[in-house]
Amino acid sequence: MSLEIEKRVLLTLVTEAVVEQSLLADLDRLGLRGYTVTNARGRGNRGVRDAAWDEAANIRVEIVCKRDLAELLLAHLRDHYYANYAMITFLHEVEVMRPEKF
Amino acid sequence: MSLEIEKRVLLTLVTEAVVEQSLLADLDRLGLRGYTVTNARGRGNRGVRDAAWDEAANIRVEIVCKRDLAELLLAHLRDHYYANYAMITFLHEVEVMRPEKF
Amino acid sequence: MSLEIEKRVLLTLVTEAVVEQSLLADLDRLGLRGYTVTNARGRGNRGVRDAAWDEAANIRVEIVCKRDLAELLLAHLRDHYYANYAMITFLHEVEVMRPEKF
Amino acid sequence: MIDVVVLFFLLGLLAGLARSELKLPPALYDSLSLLLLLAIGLKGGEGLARQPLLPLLPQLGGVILLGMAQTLIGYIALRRFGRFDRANAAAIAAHYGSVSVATFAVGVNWLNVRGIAFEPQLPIFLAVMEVPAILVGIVLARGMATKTDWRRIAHESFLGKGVVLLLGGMAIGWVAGPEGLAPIRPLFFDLFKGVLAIFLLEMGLIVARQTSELRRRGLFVVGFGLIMPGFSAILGIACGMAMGLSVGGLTLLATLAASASYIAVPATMRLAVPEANPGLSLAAVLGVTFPFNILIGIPIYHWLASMLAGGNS
Amino acid sequence: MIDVVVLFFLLGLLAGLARSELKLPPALYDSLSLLLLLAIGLKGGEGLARQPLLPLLPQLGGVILLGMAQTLIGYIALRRFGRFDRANAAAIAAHYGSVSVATFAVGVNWLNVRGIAFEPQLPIFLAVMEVPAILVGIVLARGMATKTDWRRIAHESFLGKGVVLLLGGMAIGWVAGPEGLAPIRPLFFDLFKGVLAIFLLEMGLIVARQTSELRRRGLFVVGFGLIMPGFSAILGIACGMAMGLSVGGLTLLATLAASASYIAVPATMRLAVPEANPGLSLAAVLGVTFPFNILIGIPIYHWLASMLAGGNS
Amino acid sequence: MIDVVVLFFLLGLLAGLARSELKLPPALYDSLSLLLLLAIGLKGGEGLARQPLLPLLPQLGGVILLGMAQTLIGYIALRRFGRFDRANAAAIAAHYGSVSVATFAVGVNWLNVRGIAFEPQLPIFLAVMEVPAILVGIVLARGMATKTDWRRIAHESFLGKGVVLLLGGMAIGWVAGPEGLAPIRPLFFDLFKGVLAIFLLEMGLIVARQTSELRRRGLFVVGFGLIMPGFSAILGIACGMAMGLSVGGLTLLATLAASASYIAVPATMRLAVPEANPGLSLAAVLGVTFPFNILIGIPIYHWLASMLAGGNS
Ligand SMILES: Nc1ncnc2c1ncn2[C@@H]1O[C@H](COP(=O)(O)O)[C@@H](O)[C@H]1O
Ligand SMILES: Nc1ncnc2c1ncn2[C@@H]1O[C@H](COP(=O)(O)O)[C@@H](O)[C@H]1O
Ligand SMILES: Nc1ncnc2c1ncn2[C@@H]1O[C@H](COP(=O)(O)O)[C@@H](O)[C@H]1O
Ligand code: NA
Ligand code: NA
Ligand code: NA
Repeated sequence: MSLEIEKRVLLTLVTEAVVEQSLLADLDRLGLRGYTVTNARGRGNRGVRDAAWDEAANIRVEIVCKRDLAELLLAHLRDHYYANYAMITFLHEVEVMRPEKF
Repeated sequence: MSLEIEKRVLLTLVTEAVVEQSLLADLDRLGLRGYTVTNARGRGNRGVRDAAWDEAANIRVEIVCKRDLAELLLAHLRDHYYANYAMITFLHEVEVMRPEKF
Repeated sequence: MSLEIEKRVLLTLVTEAVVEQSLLADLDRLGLRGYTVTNARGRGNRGVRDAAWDEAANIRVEIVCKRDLAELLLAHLRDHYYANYAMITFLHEVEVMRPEKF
Repeated sequence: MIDVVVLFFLLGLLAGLARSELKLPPALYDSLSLLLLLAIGLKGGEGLARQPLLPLLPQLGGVILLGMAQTLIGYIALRRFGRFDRANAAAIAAHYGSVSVATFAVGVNWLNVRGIAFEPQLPIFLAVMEVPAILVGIVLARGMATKTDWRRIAHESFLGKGVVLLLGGMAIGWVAGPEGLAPIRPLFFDLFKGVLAIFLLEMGLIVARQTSELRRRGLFVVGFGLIMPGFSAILGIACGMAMGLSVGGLTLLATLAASASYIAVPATMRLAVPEANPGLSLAAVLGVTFPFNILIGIPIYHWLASMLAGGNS
Repeated sequence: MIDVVVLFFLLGLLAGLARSELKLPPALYDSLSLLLLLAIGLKGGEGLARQPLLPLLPQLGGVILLGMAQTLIGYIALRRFGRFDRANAAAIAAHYGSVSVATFAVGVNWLNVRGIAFEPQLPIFLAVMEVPAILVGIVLARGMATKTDWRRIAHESFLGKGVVLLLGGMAIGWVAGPEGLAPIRPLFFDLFKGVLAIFLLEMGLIVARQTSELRRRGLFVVGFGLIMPGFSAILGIACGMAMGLSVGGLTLLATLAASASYIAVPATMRLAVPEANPGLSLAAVLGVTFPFNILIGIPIYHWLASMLAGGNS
Repeated sequence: MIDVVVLFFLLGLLAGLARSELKLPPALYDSLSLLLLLAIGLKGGEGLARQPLLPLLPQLGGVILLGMAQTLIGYIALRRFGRFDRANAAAIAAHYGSVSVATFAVGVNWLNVRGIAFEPQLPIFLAVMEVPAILVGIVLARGMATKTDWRRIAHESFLGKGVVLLLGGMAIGWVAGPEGLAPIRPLFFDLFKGVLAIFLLEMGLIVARQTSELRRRGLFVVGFGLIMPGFSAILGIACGMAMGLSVGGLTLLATLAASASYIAVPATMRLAVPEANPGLSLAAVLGVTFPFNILIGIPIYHWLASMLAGGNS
């Protein structure tokens, strides 16, 4: 069976739950079309964020897109979020069907 | 230290929460042995699905398996779900221990 | 635009929710610095774990780190958890910015 | 005067339309709906314990036919005047042939506040009317000789949360009787209206999110969402008069008929008729019919019932 | 007549066995158990405020020994007759040496409905009996000279949710007294039985999921799950008679002894004795002992207590 | 005697300090805070229905100025004596210029238990005082001519959960009046204190997690967290005396002034002044000021109010 498969990247970010709305609005303006969000908790340079209450909750955002867009989004995050918010980002290649969706 | 490591693929799908039971029962019949589900929300071609109530909630399903099975599952999803349900799928290679589990 | 990007691995584990505290304390001693946890459910060799109550809930732990550390953690999990707990682990390469974080 | 629980609905609606940050935790919404379903069931079962059950059987047959008739009529209207394709017409019609617990609860509250009695079997009607429209809808969309997985559908329908809690509560109320229920009265009965109030607050928020969808759908959907319940209410009153219900009972049966499902039916139709657009049904049901019923419909149905069956009560 | 809260358990059980879609949000389950624990504690503390505390110390020693003895006896029976390995025998025995809050609450309700009084220290017994069996179980599985992380175990046991809420509630009830508690009575006391009812609905659903596990485990597990509580109840009554408890108190202490933990013990044993199979213990505790106790056991224990200590009350 | 709801706070605090496993489901916390906000609003609206609204307008102006003045004074103190940078000083000051619903509820409870009346407009003050400090704080951090997204800030502030539920509840209470509210009284009014008790249990747990942060922050933060509320309370009493409030009203306005926000302000400031460290503000607000106010502050403010305005009441 042959599935038409193309390469995209999956960009994942973990950051503070309070910025969800404003972060997504930002990325929207840069051309983001689709994303998936899950609730998370964790630990990093800014200490333990265990989701016991809203201020200490994280979200995990996944974005499947072309590498160009991912780099654009990353540059924006670096310039506007890295310094002041608990955040990590990482990306890797994935294979997708229906490439027109991403 | 040497860890016996083998290659498998990780197939991820994000889709509507209402189909969870019936989707997993379907994939079961095709040979699915293990999976992991998390609750999610997001946006895509079918608009914002923000999990505010059951009809608008997403799930995120992860399946570690051999590439053959992944392609079989994908073909089934393409034929029976892509047209009518909010859904994305993507996959990539991962390294696993205990390959007999997957 | 040039983003300084380096390679790390993303180690993912899915296991029983009851071990969360003690597992993280263990990994901590081996040098774990950052991690992200989400709630999950699923199925595997040890049957269906559908999160209907605490005993049957899973967690999904993600760790971005150097391959050395990942292998150290994996060896520990193999020796102390694989036999007695519902657990899967897998890993793959990811690209990160700010490599000093991981 | 407008009932206080309806004021909570309006608060939610306004907050939603103003795009407020207000959100209720989904677990709260689920917990409240569980409480409402159980409370309605318990109350009904308690009442049933005082009367013979056998004479009810023909009434159950009556309301089942009522729901099926509504679905058929809705389907024909949608096909003929709305020019919907088969799947969408069938799906929307199934929503209107089935019933809404929240609307029923507001109706119960409306009658309680005004001290108007109604028959204890009404909650059974609520439970019984949830499912037939779903089955008719699926047959309309697919025909009889299909590969529809009827076992799964039956399971989803008859063992869904709503039916189980309503019938289960009724059974408990019937077995325990007024005395047996006394210890749990403070939770299930004294808090009922407060619980309904918060539930309607959330309903207001949910309804508010339908407006953008509604705007896209145009006038036909709005018209259908307003005319269909009026029509169904009259059918419901006729059906209730044939059963000899009191004015309170007629009002509630009219309310049931006029109400449209937004929980059980969407979930089942999504699986059984996936090519139907769920946004379409929900825009009509939640965006138009639900608010119409609880804000304006119920008093009208009561007025109609009093007119048509004044002698009965 | 069967208590109404137990009817809710049966509803949950039936719904679960019929594989209904009914599910309670986990947050509701957690909230209800928090309410139950606090309410039981408050009630007990309120009672304790009216009597000197010192004479209780020997009683606490007594129930601690009771729990340890049960664990040991259970272990021997499982090793000898069930041929379980050390880890599994110790883990199962620890469940039965410890106690179940839900069972206790059903017992309290059973006595309340029948107007039978019991001593206010019973909730302390509940809190005190949670932990000793865990420690004994670990020693049985591992021996004394092990690398068991006792600090972590102690922390998990003594600062677990159950113990903290029970003892905390008791302390608050003791300090505040009846007058101080008056303002919070509507939530903690008036709603108690309704809260218990919904909690048992969920318990019914949880119990229903144990059946497939049970079928795999065979007859010995079922037998143990039925005989062990009966045996423990007699031990509990003996222990209570030595303390001079009333019939109500004896019934509750027998219920406590007969009950088996399904929250604190599984969580702690999972970490301390990971090679024990948690499915085994839960099948026995939830699939057999819990339903047995709340459906049949409690009336039997009361009857036994009346027989054996009729003169006391 | 210490109020029973405060005992729940102490229980949570102790459990948290002892690193107990006790956790409340986040959905419960959200549900309780929704109930508290609505109940406070309903109560206030019910009271307002009995008096003309126009004379309140100058009072609203007064409390808005009060909140702004507090923010300014706090900012200056933090800059001059604490040597904080602009962003952090502004952010902390905004927390103290705004108000805390939980502290207000404890104050209301304190007065209720002692049978001391207060004016029905106090809940409006609560709603009105949430926002001005946020705006002043942002201007202090950024200056006027900035690229601050004022639309988004206004949206977040005026349509946040707290303001919507308080003002919404008030509107409903005002429209429905005592009779209209009667059916929902069991949920919103009878359970109020029990709900507050559980809410404070969770607050205790949250406060306990601030201690490690506090230790790192040193003495100035502790000092500021203690002195600022005392100072603000006096300002509040002065402001209230100018309005001619009763002793109960003065006590509550002092409590409002002394209280510091830990919900609305942190969320908004995180977006508007991201370079401010949220840990710093929360350590002061939750680690020092909140416990101080509910344990010691409120009685002191009442005593002050009685001294200064004894003649008024
Ligand atoms: N090495 C890591 N692996 C996985 N998740 C991490 C890692 N470091 C940080 N995180 C997540 O990212 C959040 C913010 O990280 P930080 O900005 O380092 O505090 C944390 O709360 C974790 O959820
Ligand atoms: N580009 C994307 N990246 C990540 N998640 C996506 C993307 N597009 C869609 N999704 C997720 O998949 C769900 C269904 O997508 P769709 O069918 O495009 O509406 C959405 O609700 C999102 O949760
Ligand atoms: N093949 C798989 N793909 C994805 N998740 C899996 C797979 N197998 C097991 N899991 C997850 O890992 C948990 C423990 O697996 P197990 O130890 O095999 O029972 C399961 O409950 C699932 O959540
Ligand atoms: Na209908
Ligand atoms: Na026991
Ligand atoms: Na203030």
